[in-house]
Amino acid sequence: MLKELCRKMFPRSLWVYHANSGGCNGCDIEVLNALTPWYDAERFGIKLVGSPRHADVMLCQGPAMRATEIALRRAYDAMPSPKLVFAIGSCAGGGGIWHDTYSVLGPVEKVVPVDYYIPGCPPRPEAIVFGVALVLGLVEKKVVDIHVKQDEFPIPRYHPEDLEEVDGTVKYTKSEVV
Amino acid sequence: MLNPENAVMWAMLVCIVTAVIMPLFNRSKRVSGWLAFAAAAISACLVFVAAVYVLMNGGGEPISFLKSRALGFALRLHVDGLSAVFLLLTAFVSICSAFYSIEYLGHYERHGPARYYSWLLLFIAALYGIVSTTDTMYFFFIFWQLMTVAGFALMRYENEKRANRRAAAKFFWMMQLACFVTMVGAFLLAPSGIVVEQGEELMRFDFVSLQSNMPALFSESPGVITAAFVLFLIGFGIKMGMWPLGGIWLPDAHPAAPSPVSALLSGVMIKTGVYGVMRYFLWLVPAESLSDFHSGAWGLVIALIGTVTLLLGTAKALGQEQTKRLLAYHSIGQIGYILLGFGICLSLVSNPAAGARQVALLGLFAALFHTINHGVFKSLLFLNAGSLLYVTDTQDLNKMGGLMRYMPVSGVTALVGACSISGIPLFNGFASKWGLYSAGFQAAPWSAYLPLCAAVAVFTSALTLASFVKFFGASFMSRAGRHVIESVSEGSRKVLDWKMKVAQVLPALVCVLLGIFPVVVFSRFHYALGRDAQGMLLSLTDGAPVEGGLWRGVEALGAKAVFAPIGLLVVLGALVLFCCWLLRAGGAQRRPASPWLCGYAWDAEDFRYNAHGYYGELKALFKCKGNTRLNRESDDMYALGSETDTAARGRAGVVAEKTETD
Amino acid sequence: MFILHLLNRLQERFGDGISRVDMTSDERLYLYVKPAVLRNVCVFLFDTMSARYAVGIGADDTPYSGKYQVAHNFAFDGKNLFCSVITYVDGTAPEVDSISDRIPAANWSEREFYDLVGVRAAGHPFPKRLILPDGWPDGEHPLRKDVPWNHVPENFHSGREYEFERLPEGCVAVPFGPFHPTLDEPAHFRLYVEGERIAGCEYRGFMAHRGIEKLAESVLTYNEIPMMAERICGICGCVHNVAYAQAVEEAAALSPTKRAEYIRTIMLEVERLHSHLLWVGLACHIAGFDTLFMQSFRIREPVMRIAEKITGNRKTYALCVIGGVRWNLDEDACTGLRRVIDNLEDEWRGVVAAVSKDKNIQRRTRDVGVASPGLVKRMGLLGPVARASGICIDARRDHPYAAYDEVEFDVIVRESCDVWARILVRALEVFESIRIIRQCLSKMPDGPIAAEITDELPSARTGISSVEAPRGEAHHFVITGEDNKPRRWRVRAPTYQNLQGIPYMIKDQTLSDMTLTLGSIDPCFSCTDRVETIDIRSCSHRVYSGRELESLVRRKDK
Amino acid sequence: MWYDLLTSVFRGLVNTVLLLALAPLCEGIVRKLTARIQSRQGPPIRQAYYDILKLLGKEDIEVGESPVFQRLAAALGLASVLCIAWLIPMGVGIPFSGGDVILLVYLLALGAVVGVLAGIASGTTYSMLGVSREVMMLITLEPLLIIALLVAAVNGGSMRLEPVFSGVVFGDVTFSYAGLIMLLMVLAAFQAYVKRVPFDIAEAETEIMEGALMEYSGPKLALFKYAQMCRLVVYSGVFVALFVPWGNELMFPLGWLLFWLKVAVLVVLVTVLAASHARYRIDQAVRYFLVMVAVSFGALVLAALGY
Amino acid sequence: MSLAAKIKEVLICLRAGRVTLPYPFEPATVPKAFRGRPIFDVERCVGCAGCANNCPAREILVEDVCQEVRILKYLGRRCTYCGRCADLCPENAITMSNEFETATDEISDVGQTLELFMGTCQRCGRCFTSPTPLEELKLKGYRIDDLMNERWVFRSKPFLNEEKTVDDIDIELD
Repeated sequence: MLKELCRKMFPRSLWVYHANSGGCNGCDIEVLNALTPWYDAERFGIKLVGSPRHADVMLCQGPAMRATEIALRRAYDAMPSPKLVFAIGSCAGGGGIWHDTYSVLGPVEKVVPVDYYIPGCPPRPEAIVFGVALVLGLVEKKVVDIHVKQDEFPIPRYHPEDLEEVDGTVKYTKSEVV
Repeated sequence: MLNPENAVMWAMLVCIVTAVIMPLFNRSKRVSGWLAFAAAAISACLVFVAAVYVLMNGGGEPISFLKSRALGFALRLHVDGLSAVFLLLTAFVSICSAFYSIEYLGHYERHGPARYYSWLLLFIAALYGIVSTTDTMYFFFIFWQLMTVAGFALMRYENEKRANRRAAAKFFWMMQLACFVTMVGAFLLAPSGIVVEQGEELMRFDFVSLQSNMPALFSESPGVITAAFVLFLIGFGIKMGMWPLGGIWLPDAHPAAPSPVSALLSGVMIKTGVYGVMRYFLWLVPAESLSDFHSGAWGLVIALIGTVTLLLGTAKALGQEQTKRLLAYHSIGQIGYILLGFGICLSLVSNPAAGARQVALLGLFAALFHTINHGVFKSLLFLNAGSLLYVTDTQDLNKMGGLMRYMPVSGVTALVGACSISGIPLFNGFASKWGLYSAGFQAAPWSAYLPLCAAVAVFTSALTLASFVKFFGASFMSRAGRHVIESVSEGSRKVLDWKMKVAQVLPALVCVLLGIFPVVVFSRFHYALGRDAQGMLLSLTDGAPVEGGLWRGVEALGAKAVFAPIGLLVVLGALVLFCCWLLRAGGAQRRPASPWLCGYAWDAEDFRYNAHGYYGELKALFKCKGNTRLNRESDDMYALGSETDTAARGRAGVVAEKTETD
Repeated sequence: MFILHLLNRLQERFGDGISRVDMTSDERLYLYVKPAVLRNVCVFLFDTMSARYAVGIGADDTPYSGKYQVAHNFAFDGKNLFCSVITYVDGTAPEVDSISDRIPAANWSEREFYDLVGVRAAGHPFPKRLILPDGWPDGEHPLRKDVPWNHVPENFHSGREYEFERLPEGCVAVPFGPFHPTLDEPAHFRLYVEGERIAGCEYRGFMAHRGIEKLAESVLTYNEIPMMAERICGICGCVHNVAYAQAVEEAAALSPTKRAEYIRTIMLEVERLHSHLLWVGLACHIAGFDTLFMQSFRIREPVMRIAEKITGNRKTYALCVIGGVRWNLDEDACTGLRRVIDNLEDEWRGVVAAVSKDKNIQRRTRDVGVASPGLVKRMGLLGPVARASGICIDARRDHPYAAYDEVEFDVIVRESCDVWARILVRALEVFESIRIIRQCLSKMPDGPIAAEITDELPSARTGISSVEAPRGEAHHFVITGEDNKPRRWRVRAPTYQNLQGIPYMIKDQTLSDMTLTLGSIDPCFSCTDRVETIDIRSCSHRVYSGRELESLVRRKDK
Repeated sequence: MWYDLLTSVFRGLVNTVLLLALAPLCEGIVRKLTARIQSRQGPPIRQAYYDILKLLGKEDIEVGESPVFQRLAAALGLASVLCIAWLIPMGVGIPFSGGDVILLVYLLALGAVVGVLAGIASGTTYSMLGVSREVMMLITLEPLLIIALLVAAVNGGSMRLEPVFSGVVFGDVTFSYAGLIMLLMVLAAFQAYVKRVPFDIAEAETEIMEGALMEYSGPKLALFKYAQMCRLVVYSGVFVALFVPWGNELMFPLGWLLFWLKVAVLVVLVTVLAASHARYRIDQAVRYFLVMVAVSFGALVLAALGY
Repeated sequence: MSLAAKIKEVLICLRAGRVTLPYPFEPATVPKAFRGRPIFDVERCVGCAGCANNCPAREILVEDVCQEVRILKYLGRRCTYCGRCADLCPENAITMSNEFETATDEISDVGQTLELFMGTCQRCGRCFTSPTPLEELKLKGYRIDDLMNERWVFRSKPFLNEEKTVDDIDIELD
């Protein structure tokens, strides 16, 4: 019985550990912002902890760097399961502008398994709160992979009969409808 | 008939005889070890029987051996309650120590066993003798010198090390001074003119004759008596490590001797000083001259000296980074507690209020109980330190760590020892400190400074705790460093023998038992001391300061202070069981892992927090910064094998490097 | 004029050693010297002329001149002059004389250009790896021109260990970082600790080195780089954004429109506001005073909101393009901004009044992390750290840019050199920022927000730009190149210098003070660790005159 | 005799269960109130229960050379605090009469010591730093509390807990200044006893990552945290019983409610102080407390002299 | 006096009251200018790849399946939301929406893939032109990205000049 109860309490008390493996600090500060009065993620039982041993959630910010790869993996290993990993921002989610440079390994998923992504550069604190709410099941996820296909070419093919001379210059009359 | 005095005499004889024949077995460490143990065990059994007999039935009359009327002395032995307590302690520690030595000595490759065991047995015999003789001059001198010379030889056992030789020499000369001072004191009390003839066997310097001289002396020249007692205090003070003189030799002597001897030195030998002070101050002064003695003033002085001793000794210990040296400073500190308890007793002994006399008696009991306790747990701790030295070949706490995994028996027993000395409830140290504090604080109506002294003692108790957190934490807990890993790796690993383990488990058991059943001890004290009361003690026997039963625990001073260890044990045990259930209730998996070092740490050795780092701010406040370099150098001199000497020299050449990045 | 006076002195002293001198304006002096005198010239500037060391730059110029280029930049703060001492060295193992023993501030710069470009500073007192990851093989220099931006050597070994100095006797090493709650970013301090007292430390940082400079010189274009530049740092991004744009503009001799300059000024000050408030909050957090941390974040939030309203994002404003800015400041935004700063001023005044009397905080911060004026000068410390030590330097006043020469403000200086002084300086600078924003809002001219650029930018020009970030002066050095991208862009964030002073500031302090001291310089490791891009073209002997350049730029409003 | 024993056990169980049940609530109040002071909404008031339960179910990572010892330490840490609930009158009289003030203080210290040893056992540099700080605090705090209790003991002439916890600290017959001094001293050090800012130096999150507890996770951490929450209640209880015991002897629900009300007031006070201070440095704290220890030595002499 | 300062601080805190926003239980407001997730309008896109060429994060990838069809893939995962693509799109086919609630457990959710017809421009003048010379194509010539691995493939000018082919990519130039 107690076992079941303990398991259920997990999402209600997420202690987060933020691991910036080489980002610019922007996401860090927004995470802090999400904990401060206006957004107050502590409403959901979220607390920032200093040691990975106490953490339930690792917030990854910044890309996985060659210099911090091992450290990041160690931090992940140091966390007791069950554990979640959030990739916050473009760097953690996709490697950022520098995803392919010599000292960057890429998105953090190359080093640790990521459970949730919060895109943004940096994400607004609301976006982070949204991500948390997503984990807690308070909201539904709002994005889905989009594949679209053009049925026809958006610009009508060039037809000489649509040309028109105005004030000495030739204009393509259909341009306005675009 | 085997009366207590005879038993003690036989015990001494067994020891001395075995010591004499010991060189015959010099070739085999095993044989000589077992032989010495047998001798120590037989003598200890004899003494044990004697002491228990006295504690249960009270002491008898003194018995004289080796009478010599021509020379005017006789070896008069007398085992009364006080002697019995010290004899019991000596017997117990000597058994453990001798048993431990059998295996431990195998470690010294260059030194033969005979030199060790002979002196060890003589040392034990001297200890038996000095607490049971009634002679204050000749046999006092003989036993004292026997003890000194034997101790001196044992400290010099590893005579190739300069530090040992120096420590031994210091010990020797300080003991000579103490002996001289004490004997002068005794001489002052027995001026040749006023020997009182009470019978043909009475000797001039016998205890009883000195006592009977006292009333006359008080009326004639009280100054002489004051001088004599000052000299006694100084002499025995030096022996027990009392501030300010004891600190000179004691911290050097304990680490120098082989560990089982350190246990004896600290556990028993310095207690002879306590014995002396108690015996001379309380037993010598006859009850009728109580009003002349100014016992209140003496009590004040002793209590204050005790307070200073305990504070300074413990504060100094805080800065130590070597196992045995740290323990040695704690010996000074704990002696302070004993002195404080005795001081409380002395300062209230002449108080007419019944309550005050009860408090005084409680102080005495606490001091005596603490003497026993200290003997047990400190010898235990020295044996633990010996095991550490045996396995890791060093006394430097900075190099140890994580040894709980490799030597669990020593670890657990050391924890028991540490808990005892820092006074954790349910261990014996708490019981005696509890008595001491109760006495100190309840003395408030008659003396405002005694509660203050007791409060300082409480504060010091916290310091003790801190110091043992360091001792135990840095050696057994913490993380295993490179040195430890090398020491315990296959091939070079020295495994603790069962004999060494038993020798550690035994005192640990006693620590726990005494902690849970302090009431037995208190009731025995009351019985035995009351029955053989002499001198000032006679005025204290109006009521038991401590009562109680096994279940009710101990209730001191008419139930003004209570402590029920068994009840506590039940409650705490039940709660611990509940908490253990809670630990498992969530169904959590367990997984071992290596420490979290912020993710980027390649060489874990450098990140191992060492003993040097503990309590930096506190040490700075107390201005007792241990000299690191000095400590380390001397450590290597105390290491068992001398191979490390070269390593030490190599390390001494290392200078502090530039530490900044740029 | 000072610049001529300086030139005369240099000519007198070094004569033939100086091969060429470019004076692009009264405020910039490019001194091309022979390698043999480089050290002496630098020492002369630093010691005799009391210049402030700004940054050292190494560049691979081999595709153009076949040589490697090394530059040391100096600033004359009272005289509004930047002097760049440039030299060319050749050979397979290029070497210059180290100046770090005389100018300690150059320590990291010299280590950096060995790591990245492979120009060794001979005689460097501490020639250890600084920038590249531990696993990077020796002898590979990513900023060389023949190395692609995404090239990782095959013998890269991620498990390779960095060799630290030996532990001092009696000390324990405390690992501080890369993941430590006080550090928001990865950097490793190996503290040598005796009890709690810090006996020394070794820094192994640059874990957030992302290859930004390499990326800029090989992949991105002029107008993409500002977006990347502001991601050098998440807090003072706009500073780098503006500094980069200004450096390119200076190199290309085109000037942004007046309105754009005002908008830049306003946004820079908005950023300073939020950064200072953030810093006060974080410092309190480090000291365990969470309430003030929360309150300063509460007070700060409207600033973030207004920034979002103006630029579309709370911190990454994506403000500049070359020649102007992207977002106009409409009437609505101006009123909003006014309201925000009015409220902020009120609230902050209350907070400062309360905190400045608070003995509790002072006890923790007074006489902690002391940086003596001598240290400031020696290590080239910047910004509030310098100003809290009584050194009055502020790039906004000393090297005016954007619209700073048209507004009035005070430079806040304190003398006590400790963390408390830094708190005060930052707290009071908030009011100055508010003052500047007010003036800008009232003085802002109308007009286009970006200059029109009709042609590609000229190549092989150099530009220096210095912008006062909340943490100190951010220094950008640009050499323009072909294909719409710079040839070399060197960023020196303020933390780069300030961090070098940390080992001296924390010596003999306790661990608790260390976190506070480290916090007090407001370290921004990502700034410091930005990716280097070096691209120097050495054969650009031709210098465009201002007039020539002007023809390249056609202003939209003309 | 059997009746006495049963009453004791019953009272003890009531106290223990109440302590276990209410300690997280107090923590919840602290967090909620802190949040309100910080202009935040804050976590739900039952958050601490969630935290404990979650931790109980998490993986238990064992770092160090002596895992068995560490498990025992976690259990003993909580048990020793719970045991104190048997020694102080939490509205229903003192359950366990087999102890006096000395035992009480030593038991209070035992909880801290166990935590300290657990910290050492994990062996990380940071936990050792935390341990070092923790012990330094302990050294100075333990005497302070015991002197406060002993002033009462000296005033009342008995070290038993019943007389000590009857307001005798302010004097039996005449008013005692020593009691007043000790009230101020203990109040000034109270934050340190319950390990809150500004004296939470031993577990400074931003410096040494919770110090001794840094390596602990899962159920062990839960127990340590639980013990910490209980400590807040227990120390408040000791304070209330010693310095403001009036009303405790009222009829059952009244005296009992009054006691918990007083504890709640103290918790609020602790929270406000914690929320409005920055953490001190360890040397500052130690110096501060040593001065206080010296003053309380003086107070003890005053008490002994009858003032 | 420190006590006065403390009281003042507490007053400041209390005066502010509770400021916590009710989000996510009530929707959050976003300023008009907010640069949220870019939305690609497939109806308008002419496939000029101007966005792809000016994306600092190089995360808008293009692949020409054949001469007529181009796949334009916006990954979303490393987007910096700078809005340069929207600035530069000649057809205004990209808008920076105000969506910020993009948290997901599957990173591919934030991507958008457009399959486009490529018309042959016949002097229509409606192709992508850059506003200033600085935005000109940095890649003069051709570019094929590795969509599978989300890799931006840089083919420099010299490569095209020398008309070399690279082993791993077959470029079909008509």
